[in-house]
This record gives sequence, structure tokens and C-alpha cells, in this order.
Amino acid sequence: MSATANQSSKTSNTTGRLSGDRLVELYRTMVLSRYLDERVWLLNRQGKAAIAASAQGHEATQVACIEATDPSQDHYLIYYRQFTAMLALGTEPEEMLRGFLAKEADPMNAARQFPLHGAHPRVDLFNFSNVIATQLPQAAGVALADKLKGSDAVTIVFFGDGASSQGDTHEAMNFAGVHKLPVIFFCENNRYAISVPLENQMGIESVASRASGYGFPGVQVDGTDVLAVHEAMTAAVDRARAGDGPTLIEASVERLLPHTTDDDHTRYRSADDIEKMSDRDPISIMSELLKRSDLLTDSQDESIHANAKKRVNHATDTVDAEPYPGVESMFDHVLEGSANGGNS
Amino acid sequence: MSATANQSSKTSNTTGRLSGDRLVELYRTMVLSRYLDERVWLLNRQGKAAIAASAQGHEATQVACIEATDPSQDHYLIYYRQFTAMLALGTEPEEMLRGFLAKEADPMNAARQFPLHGAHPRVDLFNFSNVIATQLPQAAGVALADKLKGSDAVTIVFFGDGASSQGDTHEAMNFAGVHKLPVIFFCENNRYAISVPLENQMGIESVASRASGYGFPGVQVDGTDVLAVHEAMTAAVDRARAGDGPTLIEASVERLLPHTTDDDHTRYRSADDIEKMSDRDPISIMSELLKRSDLLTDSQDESIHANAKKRVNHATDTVDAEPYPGVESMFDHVLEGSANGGNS
Amino acid sequence: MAEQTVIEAVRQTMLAEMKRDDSVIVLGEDVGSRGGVFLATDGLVEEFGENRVIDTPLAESSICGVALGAAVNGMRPIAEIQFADFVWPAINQLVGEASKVRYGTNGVKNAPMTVRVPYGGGVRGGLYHSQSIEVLFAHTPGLSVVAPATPYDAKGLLVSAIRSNDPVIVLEHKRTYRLVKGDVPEENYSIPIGNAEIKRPGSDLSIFTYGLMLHYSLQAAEMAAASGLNVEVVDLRTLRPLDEETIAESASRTGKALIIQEDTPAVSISSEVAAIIGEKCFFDLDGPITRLGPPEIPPMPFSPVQEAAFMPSPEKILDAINKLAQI
Amino acid sequence: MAEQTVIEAVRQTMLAEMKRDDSVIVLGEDVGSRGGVFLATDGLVEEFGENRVIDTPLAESSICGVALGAAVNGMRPIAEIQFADFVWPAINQLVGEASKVRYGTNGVKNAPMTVRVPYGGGVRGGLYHSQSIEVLFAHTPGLSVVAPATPYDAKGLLVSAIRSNDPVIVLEHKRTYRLVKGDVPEENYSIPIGNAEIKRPGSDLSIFTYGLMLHYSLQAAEMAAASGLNVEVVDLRTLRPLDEETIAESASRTGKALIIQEDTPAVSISSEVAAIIGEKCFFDLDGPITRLGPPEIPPMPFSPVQEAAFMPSPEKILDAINKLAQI
Ligand SMILES: Cc1ncc(C[n+]2csc(CCOP(=O)(O)OP(=O)(O)O)c2C)c(N)n1
Ligand SMILES: Cc1ncc(C[n+]2csc(CCOP(=O)(O)OP(=O)(O)O)c2C)c(N)n1
Ligand SMILES: [Mg+2]
Ligand SMILES: [Mg+2]
Repeated sequence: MSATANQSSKTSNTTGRLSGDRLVELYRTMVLSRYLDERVWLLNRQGKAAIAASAQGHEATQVACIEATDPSQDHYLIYYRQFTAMLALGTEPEEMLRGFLAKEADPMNAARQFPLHGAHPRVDLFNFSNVIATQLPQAAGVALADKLKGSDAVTIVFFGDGASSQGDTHEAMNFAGVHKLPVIFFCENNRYAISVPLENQMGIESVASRASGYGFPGVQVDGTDVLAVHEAMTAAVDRARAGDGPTLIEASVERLLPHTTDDDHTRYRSADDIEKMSDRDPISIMSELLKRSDLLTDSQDESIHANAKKRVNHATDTVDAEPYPGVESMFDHVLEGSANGGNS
Repeated sequence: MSATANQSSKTSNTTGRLSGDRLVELYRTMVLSRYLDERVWLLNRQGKAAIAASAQGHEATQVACIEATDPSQDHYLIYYRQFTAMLALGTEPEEMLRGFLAKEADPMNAARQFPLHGAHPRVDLFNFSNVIATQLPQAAGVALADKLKGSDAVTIVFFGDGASSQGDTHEAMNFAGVHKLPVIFFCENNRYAISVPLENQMGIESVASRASGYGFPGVQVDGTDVLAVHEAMTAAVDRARAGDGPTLIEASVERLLPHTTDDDHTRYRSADDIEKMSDRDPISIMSELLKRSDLLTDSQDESIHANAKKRVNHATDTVDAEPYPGVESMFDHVLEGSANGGNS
Repeated sequence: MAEQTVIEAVRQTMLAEMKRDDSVIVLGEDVGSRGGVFLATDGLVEEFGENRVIDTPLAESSICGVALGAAVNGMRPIAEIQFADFVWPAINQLVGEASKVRYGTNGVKNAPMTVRVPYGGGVRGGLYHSQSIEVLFAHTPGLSVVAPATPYDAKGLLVSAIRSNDPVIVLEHKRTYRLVKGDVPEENYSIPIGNAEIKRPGSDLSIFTYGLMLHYSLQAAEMAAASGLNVEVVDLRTLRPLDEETIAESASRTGKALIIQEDTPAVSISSEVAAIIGEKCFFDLDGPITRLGPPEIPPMPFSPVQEAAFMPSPEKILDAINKLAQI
Repeated sequence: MAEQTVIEAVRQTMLAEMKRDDSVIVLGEDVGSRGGVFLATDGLVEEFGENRVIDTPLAESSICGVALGAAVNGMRPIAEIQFADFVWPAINQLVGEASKVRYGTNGVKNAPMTVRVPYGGGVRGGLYHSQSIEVLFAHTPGLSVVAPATPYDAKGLLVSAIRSNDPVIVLEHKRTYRLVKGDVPEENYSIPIGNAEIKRPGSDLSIFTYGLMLHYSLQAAEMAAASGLNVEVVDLRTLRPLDEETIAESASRTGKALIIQEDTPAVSISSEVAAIIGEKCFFDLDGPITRLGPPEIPPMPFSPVQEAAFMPSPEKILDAINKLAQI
């Protein structure tokens, strides 16, 4: 897929529906994400961030997916691994770090929840809980509301291969299929649910193949391939906006790091499995693609890296100095108008 | 399908793997089931039975399904519509009636539960609750235990089209697919979940088509056709006993009566829809098949009906005279050894 | 002012609220042409169409999850759980998710959703059509739980639930649906969530109860009156938040507290009412805080004999009144 | 007799029971080569193989439903719910189904299954890795619920759970896993389900508590001793059935009852303990039945500052002791 896309980009300096400039922009976000992600792990090792899940390995998929959508109207039900997607949707590195460091100004949840949980005040991006797969029926509901309102918006809901086993996933896809809702089920399949490999999760190879059981298309794409993901997503978004119903997209990616900062994947992954992953690092793949397509020079690449690092350093310094929340605010927003949801 | 089967029976007086004698036997059970079922509705109208769900329309499917199994070792997780299946498994009409009339001697649950709920003391046939689809993960667990024990037993779990929407159904099939368990998922698709028609339940036509999403075969059969159901079940049982894993069978049937005695299906079914059902009455279809195959004469048929009626009358008289439970036994069997599961 | 049954009050209220506000939708099993198994939604699909009255697949988790998603995107869904006994698959979406939407997003999102749950026994429902399921909901911060027992309260509290900007669980006792009748004003009114009501004032002893047991308690209070006992009956009406003030005031005034409930007692609404009284009214009481409920066995037997033995009755309540009054 | 942590006692107990009885199997998320996220099952798959230590798909309802099915067919499954916060999808299989297997079949079937549920806060888990989920289980007839707080009790109660012929929910407080150490005899022993234990005898005031709060309460009792107060600390240990006798005896003897819990108070274990005392000990008490718990907000904030403010602490318990003792 990359190869073909690559060719077309050589001739037109756009690749599929993506211009060369946009491609470089996406790469920039990916690199920023990688640096920020690494920083967060460092902050965890320093005892400053309690826990972190990483998007390393998922960056290409996430930027390409978001690129095919319209943040001014669409809805995004993310899960904890949507680090890059949040940046692609305009979340600032400072905002991300506030979540990890549990600072008062955390925009998503004011330090009540794990990072990447809560709701964003500017884009309609949210993740109510850490409970796997609950977001899928919710996404069907969001899309149902748009259908009733006659809105043009599309709902994109993200989940992992592990989430595909939950009953909620089935119920959501079934409901969306019955009502032909404008929702895209986007599965980032990294072949592991924490330590449980795909073959212990399902008796089949591909999550996307289940879509036919709900009456809508399922597509499997290489999640390290920005062009392939973007193309599949564009088709799905067009389909949804045209009122033709849901699509299930499954992007195959690698989880380059352990499940979270609390995990040690050498307990359950073979050395060989871990070793082989590096071939599928989306940052190198994208960098090579851009260079082969004459969209990026070595020195431009270096400056993208340098800028990302600077940006991350700056954000870290800023947020590190910010205050933690006080005690009183923990009583807010239990119910409307309540500073206390108590029994009185 | 009937036509072909019919032909082969003409030559050999056996039909598929079923002898003519067995076919007549199955027919006898179907007719008994029909009379008993009608009686139960009458008892409800007389205010004696609180509620009843009917198997009318499902009789052929249920006798054929059970016929392919081995009640001496297999496990049956039924649901409330398995009226005929219970008779096929050797439950006496008296035992069935005790359930409906909530008599002390009710073998399944001692009048604690709705009829057809509880567990049978002689055959491994059970239905813990009325909550739709909970039996499917349980069936996977039963089959898992057999696999661990190295037993040859097969687990058959019954459910309706409505149950296919539940998350538990997905989780059960997924688990069974991963572990290639000796379990048969048997769906009696009567196109209605109470009043909700199939098109509001799913975006597809056939429940069986979902099996491929779990890595095992799915088969759709005409549930009024004893031979077709028996053939599909025999293949599934063979497959399960051979250790090759689950099968999903979907039998298309009609629910000839309203959902239960509490329901009025003219509220939601068109006159035309109701009218057309009678073509699919499995009793007439089976009777015709047997007659065409020279397995049954008109007078034999009449005596089968007369005997069934007599049997049902006798059972009604017997059970009607039996005592209701007293109060004290309601404290038994909360926990082992307890006549009271209370807080002390 | 027309006399209505509880179920008719519920139906009329939904009808009126759906007329008033386009964002109100109804979803659940058989709520369309069937009109709901209790006919609570009878006629709604004819009036508002299949877009606003949605016959869902048989899958409670998605009924509540879809309602939640629609609620955060501008709708005011009323989800119907067909029988309380079938709410368990939806616990994750209600207790795990809906209750924490506002809190977990620091107020960025909120979920104005209503979940109607017909519950309770005495209807020959056996183990799986009789359950009381209030405990977990009443325990969960971020949820409100109402349990009206009269047609008037059913309307007033359902209006409050539908218009609330947070999730509200509405518990409707199935046995009251057609049994209990009462006057319901045609005009718009609402009853604030969180207010108990003294349904019968008295001075000798206070009964605290809700749901079907309110009616049994009122009957028992009448019987007690015959022997000169003046029993107060407090209808809790809202189970979360409990109206601690009304509870404490009543118990302190009469000095004797009797808590009646249909649900099994261990770790329940009656436990909490007792705890409130034990903490707030200790110096004003002149008798043990007494509870009357069914035995600690799975609720409830299908056998009519055993069902009757399981449920509290006016007679059993009268016994408890007399016993406590004598202390 | 070796000193062990709680988590090590749990692990060793499962190891020993699996050796003793072939029908004991373990299933859950990441219980295989990962050894469980808390390492409770570390080494088990190496010892017993993938047939008896099953890494399940990520689907709690099926974990419990499969365990139930296997239990009625001759196995003694131990299902692990990775975090208590993820037990909600399985409520239907536990509260709806497992609890009523024996009762609903009139004793023809029974379900000897154990469900281990790591719960509780103070671990920087935020809203979805800190929850206390005992209320509904403790309310449900047909279930037993234990909540050991020490390595000794963890072993003794887990043995009872595994060998029970009915479903038992085992609540293990995550914060105690590595924090709490104690002597655990190597030999086989079990602790009967349903027995509270006086962990510290005293005469001035009784504390009733369980889980992590036991340890905070013991610390507070020590501090109070410095000012001459002799505080009794009762570890409830089993939450269903509660040990009413021990509770009532202690409260009646000291005359003052203080109930401490980490879970939010409304309609909870502390409510039930208060209700028991309010009914059984009324004439022996000389102070209000007092409860100390966290505020009624969703448990619990991720912020370390707010998490600390949310949780009861030895200091807050000491305050409550002093206040009640002065009445
Ligand atoms: C209902 C539920 N069960 C268990 C967990 C614990 N848990 C957190 S992440 C995870 C694995 C998720 O795997 P997957 O969906 O593939 O996403 P990935 O982390 O691989 O991106 C598990 C089991 C949870 N959060 N929610
Ligand atoms: C979890 C749950 N939700 C709702 C119900 C109420 N209910 C009982 S039967 C039924 C329809 C079942 O339809 P289907 O599975 O197709 O079986 P059928 O009755 O048609 O044979 C419903 C909604 C229930 N018993 N359990
Ligand atoms: Mg994964
Ligand atoms: Mg059906």
C-alpha cells in the first residue's frame, strides 16, 4: 500500500487525498507525540506521573484517522491510548502534561481521573471511564442523537483489540447496524490486551471481519501506513455523512512499550517478538516515506525533532511549576449546581 | 429439503439417519407437546396457571435437535420456550404441569420459579433464570469443564433471536471459539423478541452468519423440517465430540401464539403475518411428510392425537389434585446446609 | 383533576413531556407498537414516530449506553428497563458510567437521562420478575433515585427526572401500576427530588417506607388507629438523596421508628434510614430502631402461598407497630 | 510460620489448593504468563498449565458466566476480576445468576465458585481503579462476601471460599497487598465465613470496620490509648453474613459504637452495622451510633491531595473516637 501511495505522491506531490504539506504536518505531530510520550514515561520514573499508557507504535494510525475527520463538528470517543490523537485534535502538550501530573489546570478532568480521561473543553473529545468498551454503546448514542437532529456530524469511537471481546462492543455494533448510524468503529489492534495475545482473545484473525455480522463494511489496514489509514477513514467518513451507516476499521499496529508504566512486557512477550517490532515503528516508516517522496530532507527532519524536543522541554518546565488542586474543588460537579452530591 | 428427504424415505423407510419408527416417535412427542401446551393456556385462562410461554410452532425443531444428542451424558441449557424439548428429554406431562400450577412436587424448582426454570433431577437439563442470554456463557463454562475432564459430553444451549443481541451471547461465542469447546449454540429464530421484529433487532438476515466471526461454522435450517434440523445437529454433535469445537445452528420457526399468555400479538403483528404462519405449523408439515412417506395412516394419526389428549387429561386431573407447597420450605437451599441464608 | 392509575400517570407524563420538548425520546424493549409490556408507552409511537420511540434490540447495556451517549449529545432520553430484574446487564453503564459523567469531566459534560425501572413483587413474578434493585443505585454518588408510590408523585417526580440535567433512576412498583389510583392535576407540576413526604401525620410512632409498602403501611396505620394508636407514615419517595431532615424530625418527634420495606433488609435502604436515625435522633428515641422486611432469601418465590409469606403485609406491619408501641 | 504479605498469602493459598484439588482452576485477565497485574497468580501457569490457569478474553461477564457454568459441572473455579471497578459488567452473572443457582433449582444444582476482587483506594487509582463494590454483593441472599485484611485472614478465608459449595466473593484491598505483613502458618487451616474478630479488645468504645480501615483504626486506637482511652476494634471480616452476635455483644459491652469505612456511607455496610446496633443494643448504648466515611462524592479523586482528603485516616478516626468518647 505504501508503495503505491508513494508512487502517486512522486507525481503529484499529494498522496491520495493528502497533500505533501499535510503529510509533513502529520509527521510533525507524530514526532511531537513521541517526544512527549517519552517524557511522560520519564516523569513516571521520576515519581512525578503516577501512571501512563503510551501511544508509541500507534502514532501513524492516530494522526491519519483524525486527519480524515472534521474536528469542528465530529465527536471523538477516545480511550487511554489516544495520546497522538489528542495532539492531532489540537490539545497542547501543556494540557497533556497537566493530566499526567495531576495539576489543577488539567483541562480534561481537573485531576480527578487518570490522564486522557474526562472531556475536552474545546473539541468534542471525551473518555468517561477506564472501563474497556463502555464507550462503544455511548458512541452509538451520540450518533443516534445526530441522526435525530439531522446533523452532519460523524462519531468516531476508538478501542483496542482487547475491547472487541466485551459484550458492549457487540451490542453497540448491532445497534448501530440496525439504525445505520453515522459512527465509525476504529480498532487499534496491537495484538495484545495487556499480556493476553490475540489467539487467546479470539478464534479468528481479524476484528474487522465481524462487521459483516452487523450489516456494515469492515476494513483491515496497516496502521503504520498513514496513507492507507487515511484512505480507509475517508471512505468511512463519506459513507457516514452520506447516511449509509457505520464502518468498522481495524488498524494493525505494534505496542512498542509495555502496556503501561506499571507493566513489564518481558514477562509475557518473547525476545524475538519484542525485537521484531522495531521494523514497524511508524515514525521511521513515515520519515522514510517522506524522504523517498522528496517531501522531507534530512535536515528538515532533524529540525522537526529538535523543535519537538524544545516544545516538550518548555511544556514540562511550565507545567512542573503549576499548582496542584486544593481540596475544596473535589466536591464540585457531582450533580448540577451541587458542590456536594451527598445525602442531604 | 423435505422433498429430498421424503424421496430417500420412500426407498429405505428411513430418512437420513432417522428410522421411520423414530420419526413417528418424534411426531408423537410433537403432538403430545401441542396438546399439553394448549392445555396450559387453558389453565392460564382459568386462572390456574400464572403465566405460560408456548412452544407451538417450535415443536419440530426441538424434537429433532434433542434426537441428535445423548441425554445420558449431554448437557442442555434450555430457555422458557423449550416445552417440547423437555418432553423429548423424558420429562413427564405431570412434571410439566406441576411447574405451571406451582405445585409442591414441581421437579425443576419446587414452585420457586416460573415453569421450565430450575434444573431437572434426572437429565442434565437446566435453566437458572429468566434473564435472556445468561445461559450462553454458562454453557461455555459447562463445556470447558468437560474439556478439562476429558469427557465426551456435548453441551447444547438454546436461545431465541432476541437473545442474539445480548453482550453475553457475543462473549460466550467468542470464548467458545478461542477454546474450541464442545458446545452447540442453538438459536430458535421466530423473528420476534416479544413484539420487536427481526429488522429492529439486527442489521442482517441470519444469526448463523455471525459464527464466522468466532471461527466456527454457522448453519441456517428450516426449523419446521425435522430431517434438516436433525442432520445439522448430527453434524454439530459429531464435530463437538471429535474435539473440533462449537457450531451455531439457527432454526427458522414461527411463534404461532403470542409471546406469552400475557401478550396480545395483534397489537404488533399484521393480520397477514399472523394468517401466513399457519402454513408453517410443524405438526401439519410433519403429519403430511409421514403420510407421504407411508409411515403413518390417517387412523394411526387419529389415535396419536387421541392418546395425547387422554394423556394430557390424565395428567391434568392428577396434578390439579396435588398440594401446593407450604411456607416452611421456602427457607431451604439458600446456601448449603442452610434453611435460612440470612444475616445470622 | 382526573383520577388516574399510576401507569396512566406515567404514560400521560411522558406524552406531555415529549410534546413539550423535542429532545425527549423513549427507548427500550417493546416500547413501540406493543406500547411496553405494561403499556406505559401505549400510543407514543403513533404520536411521535419511530425516531423518538425506539424499539431496541434485547440488550440492556446498550439501551443504557445508547441513552447515555444520546444524553451527552443533546437529547433527554427516557430508557425503559422492561423489568427491574433485567437491569443487571446495564449496571456498568449506569453505576460505572452515567453516575460519573459530570464529575469525571469536571462539569464539561453531563447526562440528562431518565431510566424507568418497573420493580417489586406481589405479582406472581417469581425470582426473575419480582426483584427490588434500589440498593446499588441509592448507594452511588452522582445518581438520583426516586420511587413514587402514588399517581400524583409518579407524575411530579417523573417530570423532575426528565428535566434533570443529571441521570435519574425512576423506580415504579409494578404492583401499584393498576392497583393504586389517585387524583392527578392536568397542569404542569413537579416534585423536587430529595423530599420525603409525611403521608399520614401521627404522634405515637413513625413508619418510614416507600413503594407498595407505603400503601400497606397506611392500611396498617388505619388499623392501629382503631386501637387508639396514632401512627405517622413517612413516604421516603426519593431514595437518593434520602431526606435526612424529614426522617430525623419525624423520628425525634414520635420517639419511635419503624422502617418497612419489601426488599431484603441486609445492607439496604432500611439500613440507611436506621443509621440516620441512630446517629441523629439517639437522644430522642424511646425504643429500638425497628425494621420489618422479608426474610433473607432470594426474592421471591413463585408459589402464591410462599410469595404471600415472603412479602410484608398490612397485618405484619400492624404486629410490628403494636410490638414497638408497647416498649 | 513465615511472615508474608497479603498478596503472597493469596498466591500461596491458591497454589496449595490447586495442588490439593484438581478441580480448582483459575481464570481471568492476564492471570497466565503475566501472573496477574498484582502477581497473585505468579507462577501458577508454569505449575499447572494453560488448562487450569486460563488467560481469558477481556470480558468480565463471560469470566463469571464461564466460571459459573464450570462450577455446576464439577469444577471449583477461582475467577479473578482484575480491578473491582471492572466487576460491573459481571453483576448479572453474579448477583442475578450465581446467587440463585441453589435456591432456584431447589438444591439440584450448586455453584462452588470463588470470585477474587481486588478493591479499594489510596493507590492513586482515580475514579476507575479505586472503587469499593461490596454493597450490592453484601445485600444479596445466596452470596457470601469476605473481606480479609491480614495475611492470616486472607489465607483462612480464601480456603473457606474455595472449598465452599456456594459462590463466595473475596474482596482483597489492593493497598493491603504489599503494605500489610503478618505471620501465616504453613499448615492447612480455614476461617469460617461469617465470623467477625475482635482484633483489639477494649472497654470504652467499639470500632467496627474492615479492609484497609482495620489498620488505620488499629493505629488510631493506639493513639487514643496514649490519652487513656481503651478502644476495641472489631474486624468484620465477613460482610455477608455479618456477624450480628459479635457486633451486638461488643457494642452493648462498650456502649459506644463507631463504624469506619472507606466506601461512601449512604446505603452501605456501615448503614447495616448501625442498623443492627440500633435494633439490638438500643438500651445498652450511651451515645449516638456514629459513622465515619468519605464524603458522598464519586470515589475517588486521582489527585494525591484530594485522594488523601477523601480517605479516612488514622487522624480522622482518632478525632471521631475523641468526639464520641466525650459524649
Ligand atoms: C472492563 C475492564 N476490564 C479490565 C480492564 C483492565 N485493562 C486495562 S487495559 C486492558 C487491556 C486492553 O487491551 P486493548 O483493548 O487491546 O487495548 P490496548 O491497551 O492494547 O491498546 C485491560 C485488561 C479495564 N480497564 N476494563
Ligand atoms: C435480559 C432480559 N431482558 C428482557 C427480558 C424480557 N423478555 C422476556 S422474553 C423476551 C423476548 C425474547 O425473544 P427471543 O430471544 O427471540 O425468544 P422467543 O421468546 O422469541 O423465543 C424479552 C424481551 C428478559 N427476560 N431478559
Ligand atoms: Mg491491544
Ligand atoms: Mg424470538
